[in-house]
Amino acid sequence: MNIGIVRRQHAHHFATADQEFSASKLGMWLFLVTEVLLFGGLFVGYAYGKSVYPEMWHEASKHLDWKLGALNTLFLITSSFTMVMAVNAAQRNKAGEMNGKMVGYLIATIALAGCFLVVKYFEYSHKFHDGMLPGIYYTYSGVQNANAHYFFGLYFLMTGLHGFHVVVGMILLGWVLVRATKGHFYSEYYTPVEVGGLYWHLVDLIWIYLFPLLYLVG
Amino acid sequence: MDTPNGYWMPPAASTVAQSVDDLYFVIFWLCVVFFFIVTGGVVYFAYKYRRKHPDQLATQQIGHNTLLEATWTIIPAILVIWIFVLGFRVYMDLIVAPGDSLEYQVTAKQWAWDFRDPDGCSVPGELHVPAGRPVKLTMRSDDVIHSFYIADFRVKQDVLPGRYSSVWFQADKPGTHNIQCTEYCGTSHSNMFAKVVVHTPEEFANRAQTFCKVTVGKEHGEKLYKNQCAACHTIDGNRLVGPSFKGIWGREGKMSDGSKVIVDENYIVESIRIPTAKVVEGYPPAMPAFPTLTNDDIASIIEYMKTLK
Amino acid sequence: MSNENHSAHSEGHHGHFVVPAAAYVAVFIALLVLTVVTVAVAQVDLGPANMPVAMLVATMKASLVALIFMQLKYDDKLNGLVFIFGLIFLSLFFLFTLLDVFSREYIDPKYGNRTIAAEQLRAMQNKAADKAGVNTPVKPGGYTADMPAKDEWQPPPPPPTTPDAGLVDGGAPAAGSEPGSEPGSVPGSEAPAEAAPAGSAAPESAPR
Amino acid sequence: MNDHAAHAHDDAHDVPFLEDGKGWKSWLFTLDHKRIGVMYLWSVLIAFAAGGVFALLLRLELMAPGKQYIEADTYNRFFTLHGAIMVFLFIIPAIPSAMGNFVLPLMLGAKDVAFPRLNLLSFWIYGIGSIMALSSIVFGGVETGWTFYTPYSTNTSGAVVMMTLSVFVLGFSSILTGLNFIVTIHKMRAPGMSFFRMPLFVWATYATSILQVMATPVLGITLLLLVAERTLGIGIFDPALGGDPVLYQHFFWFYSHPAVYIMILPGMGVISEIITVFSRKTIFGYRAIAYSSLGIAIISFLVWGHHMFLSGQSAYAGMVFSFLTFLVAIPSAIKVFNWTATLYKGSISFDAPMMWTLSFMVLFTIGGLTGLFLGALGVDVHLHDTYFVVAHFHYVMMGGTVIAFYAGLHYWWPKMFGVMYREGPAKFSAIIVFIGFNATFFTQFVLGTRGMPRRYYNYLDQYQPLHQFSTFGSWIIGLGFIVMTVNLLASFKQKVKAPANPWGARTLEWSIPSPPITHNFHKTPVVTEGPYDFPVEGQAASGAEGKHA
Repeated sequence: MNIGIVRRQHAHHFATADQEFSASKLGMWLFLVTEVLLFGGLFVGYAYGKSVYPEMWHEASKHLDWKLGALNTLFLITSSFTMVMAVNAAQRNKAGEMNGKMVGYLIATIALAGCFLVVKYFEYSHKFHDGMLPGIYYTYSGVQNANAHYFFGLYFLMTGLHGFHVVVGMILLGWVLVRATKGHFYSEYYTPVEVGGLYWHLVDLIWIYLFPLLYLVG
Repeated sequence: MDTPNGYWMPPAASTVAQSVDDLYFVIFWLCVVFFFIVTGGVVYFAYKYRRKHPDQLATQQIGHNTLLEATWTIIPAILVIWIFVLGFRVYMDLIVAPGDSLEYQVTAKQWAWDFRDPDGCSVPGELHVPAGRPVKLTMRSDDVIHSFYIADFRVKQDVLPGRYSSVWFQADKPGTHNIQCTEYCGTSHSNMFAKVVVHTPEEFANRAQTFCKVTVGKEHGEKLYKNQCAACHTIDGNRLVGPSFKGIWGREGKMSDGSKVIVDENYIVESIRIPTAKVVEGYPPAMPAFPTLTNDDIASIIEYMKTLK
Repeated sequence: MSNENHSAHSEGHHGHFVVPAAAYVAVFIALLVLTVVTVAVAQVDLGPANMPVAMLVATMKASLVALIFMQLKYDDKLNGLVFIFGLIFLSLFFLFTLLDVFSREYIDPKYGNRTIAAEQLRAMQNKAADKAGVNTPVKPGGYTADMPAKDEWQPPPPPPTTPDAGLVDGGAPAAGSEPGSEPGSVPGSEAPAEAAPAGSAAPESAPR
Repeated sequence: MNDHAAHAHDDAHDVPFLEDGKGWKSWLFTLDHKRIGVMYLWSVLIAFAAGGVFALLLRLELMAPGKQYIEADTYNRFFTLHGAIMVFLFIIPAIPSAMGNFVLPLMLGAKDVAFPRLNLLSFWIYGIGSIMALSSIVFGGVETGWTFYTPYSTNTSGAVVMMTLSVFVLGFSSILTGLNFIVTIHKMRAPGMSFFRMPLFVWATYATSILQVMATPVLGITLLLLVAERTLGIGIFDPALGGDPVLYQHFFWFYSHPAVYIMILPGMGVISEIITVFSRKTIFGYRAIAYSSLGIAIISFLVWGHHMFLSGQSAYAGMVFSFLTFLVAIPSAIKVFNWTATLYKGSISFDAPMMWTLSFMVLFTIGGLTGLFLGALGVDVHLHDTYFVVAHFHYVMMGGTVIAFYAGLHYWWPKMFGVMYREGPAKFSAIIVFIGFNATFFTQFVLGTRGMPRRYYNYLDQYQPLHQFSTFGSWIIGLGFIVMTVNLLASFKQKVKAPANPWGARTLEWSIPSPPITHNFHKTPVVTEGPYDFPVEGQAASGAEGKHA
């Protein structure tokens, strides 16, 4: 569907389009660092919990279904790949000939994110049903060691905050998709796709660490 | 009270206090020197190079001087490392207790201290220690973080719930010193006063006959009131956290569940043992339990209440 | 500090570096393989080496994503520097917090944080379980008997009775009445009358 | 990206930014960094007034032990509000957001900050956060202190969740401002302005932005965990549920120590600007000051444990933190020495900004030096959580940042509003504040060493005379600030037109009319020399005066 492209003039307070592009990327990288530090706080909480309650930590992490975690990892890695292919398509989209590919890859990325959330829904509903809930709502009696609610508290915080960021990512990429269908992105101007991609890769990056820490090594 | 140790410091009443004060004054005089270097420099330059006529320009544009900059980087660096070493050495004396120190148990709870000496003698609100012997306090909190602070001994240590922390001191001369709480712990954080009383070894030896003896009576009751109850209940009629004890004995009170109760022995014992059993109307059920109060203690409190008209 | 002084109003160079798609496919496959490796390694219990190995593989995957997918390799060095500084400050947070956690009983072994505190926590957890109306049977985690409840308080053994050298200088040592050697004249463990009803709810200083 | 393409050409829009649009819509939806800076300025001044009123109420209560006119509970709420308002609503946004927003693009020769809409969003988030913070008073008030230490903050009644969420929102505003400034400084400098030709205020703002971006997210996660602790009973910080209160303190102070450098670094930047202009002399040790700003920014992440020497943190960690704390003292000392050396052989005039700056020099020196007492382990045991600490951080935060903020306000006031204020009252208020400040807080050093704990509503009788003297001092400070505020506001009525460069400064913002036009520069300036190249007596002024249009 070659609907051509819509040319764009860079913002007036920037001297050149390139200056605007590199400014946006630096701005995004700074935002990604704040996300890394935000999740970093939770990882320090994890490190504290694991060092003070090692046996409980190991036993409680056994109750997480690592197969679903692995499936989610595959979803996110694939969606990272499709995202990066979308950016590549945008870069090579001289006059709208790559629009179709770009839109296709974006749709794939959002769809995979949806699958990730569906799998997460199953995991959470299973835990809600068993009572493996954080803090004072913890009524599960399977874990022998005391304070298992500490582990599940952190589990829900980490995966919940990550899930929230996946939802925000889907909304962000949905907005990029809408503009892509209108032909806004071409080889001269594809910043939103690139910036959206950076955000999405970071969400994947955080899951790459969450998965082994919570599901495998525990 | 002993004489303060100079203008700045309270009396130095423990063995380690003098070394803390000496370190304080080392840093103090160092700071005075640097303060006069900077302020003197600013005032002198400001006066000497003040602008006499409106379009007067600077006489020389000096951008930097590597030697000068190097000196005022290295010298402060050396001085602060030296202060660190001094501080480290004094800190070591402050935290490592000698082996033969008497072991006391301290419990902090919202707005009162509870001391128990090695033989189980516990005087409400008063820590009785022998002079000339190191004393180590093992402290624990029942609810929130408090902080045990004796200014005259220069010792302080936060008291954490769910964990033990310890502090030690050795007082040389008999005397009485204030204990205060220095970590914010709620409404009556500033009323959490207690006393440490240092006795001569002889006085301390037969403490069983003197202050450790628990005689049921209104004096003991009053001491208990001051230490355990005063933080929430006043005796002059106006409300603090709980109802006032003024004229409490025999008074009829309306409970939160609407029932009416005459204040008698049973009501007092029950209110102390199970505080939330009967709550006076209009007051929050915020009274903690007092498991350490013995029956004699409660009897003494009741005696004291009878005297409150 | 890279200070690129771009000339005013010159047309920005167009050709942002376009990474060949083949590189992306290669990285994608590498990531899949590494995921399989992570999962496989996790099945084998390597004891203490579990965590470092898992973290090593995760870091390899993360650096692949960051360098190629996020184009840090081809990008302005500044973006990479920003990311590195973020990781440095995060590692400082880890380093000093764990330094504190692992060295708590370094100075004061007798009243170390771990042993007594664990028992103390056990008691607190019982109270918390009641407070929260949660019926988890809190089994003592393999430690010695529970901490004695506050009521049956046994004072620790009296200090050694050797005559104490550190008496007030000049003062005669107390006539043999070493506090420790006091026979039972001091009310030993006056057992307070009936203990507060067992398992009374934790002194709730204020309703949560 | 930007739908402002309509008035892209500059000349058609030479209207000063204050007149460029009327009505509140033109203010609330502006993308002009100068208007956003002015809006921040009025908000932070109102916050300062509110915080100041609570301070005076506290001091009034402490006139004598026991109840003077408020209950203990109310007193605790007052000191929590005094702390929270002053820290989160005034001192963190004051110099970076209010002055930084206005002055930074001008100093860089840029038309605006890198992301104007993000800049406006930061202001809105700051507004929402402030409203939430003040509304927490209505929903039951917070009496945990601005530090929200657990387990007290998780077990007490009151609107702690509302206050923590408002601080979380305010943190976002701080992150977005820092992010905006870092990109602006890297990407939008005027041609010819290399990193070492930037004014030192830009260096200080750069270091502050690094701290804002790198430290504030950890405050965000700390507050989220606190809210989760109160609502779900997660149990990370509550010992009754297996958590550890000292872990909360690690989380909190990992942000809050860099935060105190977020507060002081911009103040140092302002002082570097003013001390050079009013002694007509180039700064002494430009690179030393620039590098020490970055040095402070980096080292500030290593020292947070000195807030926790006695809090149950291990003695081993305490020693490591004490050593590193002494390292962070050195860059600050270098800066003070460099400022003093800048005065040498200058031509010093005592206008209002210079009076405030000299008062800064004395007070900040005392504040910095008293930090050595608290850094040394042995003495900190006696001084921790006493009035010595209260005096120390007031000397550094109020004697340092607040007085530097008002020095900067008097320095850039003509540029911001195009009107001059009267010199007399401005100088008079500087002296009054200096005297009142020392009367209030030097006595608190003595209170602290004598063992008076902080956050005390009732205290032992022996401390009463000093407390009374300190309360008298606080009234003098209040008087001083009232005189200053009235004098500044009166300048709007007097309408004395301010010239483009009243102080003879050499940085770019003084080369354009005051108040500046909306697009700042007719033609992007080309920078050919450093920011502090003042001529020398007897030598022809270096280069033509109008080196940049």
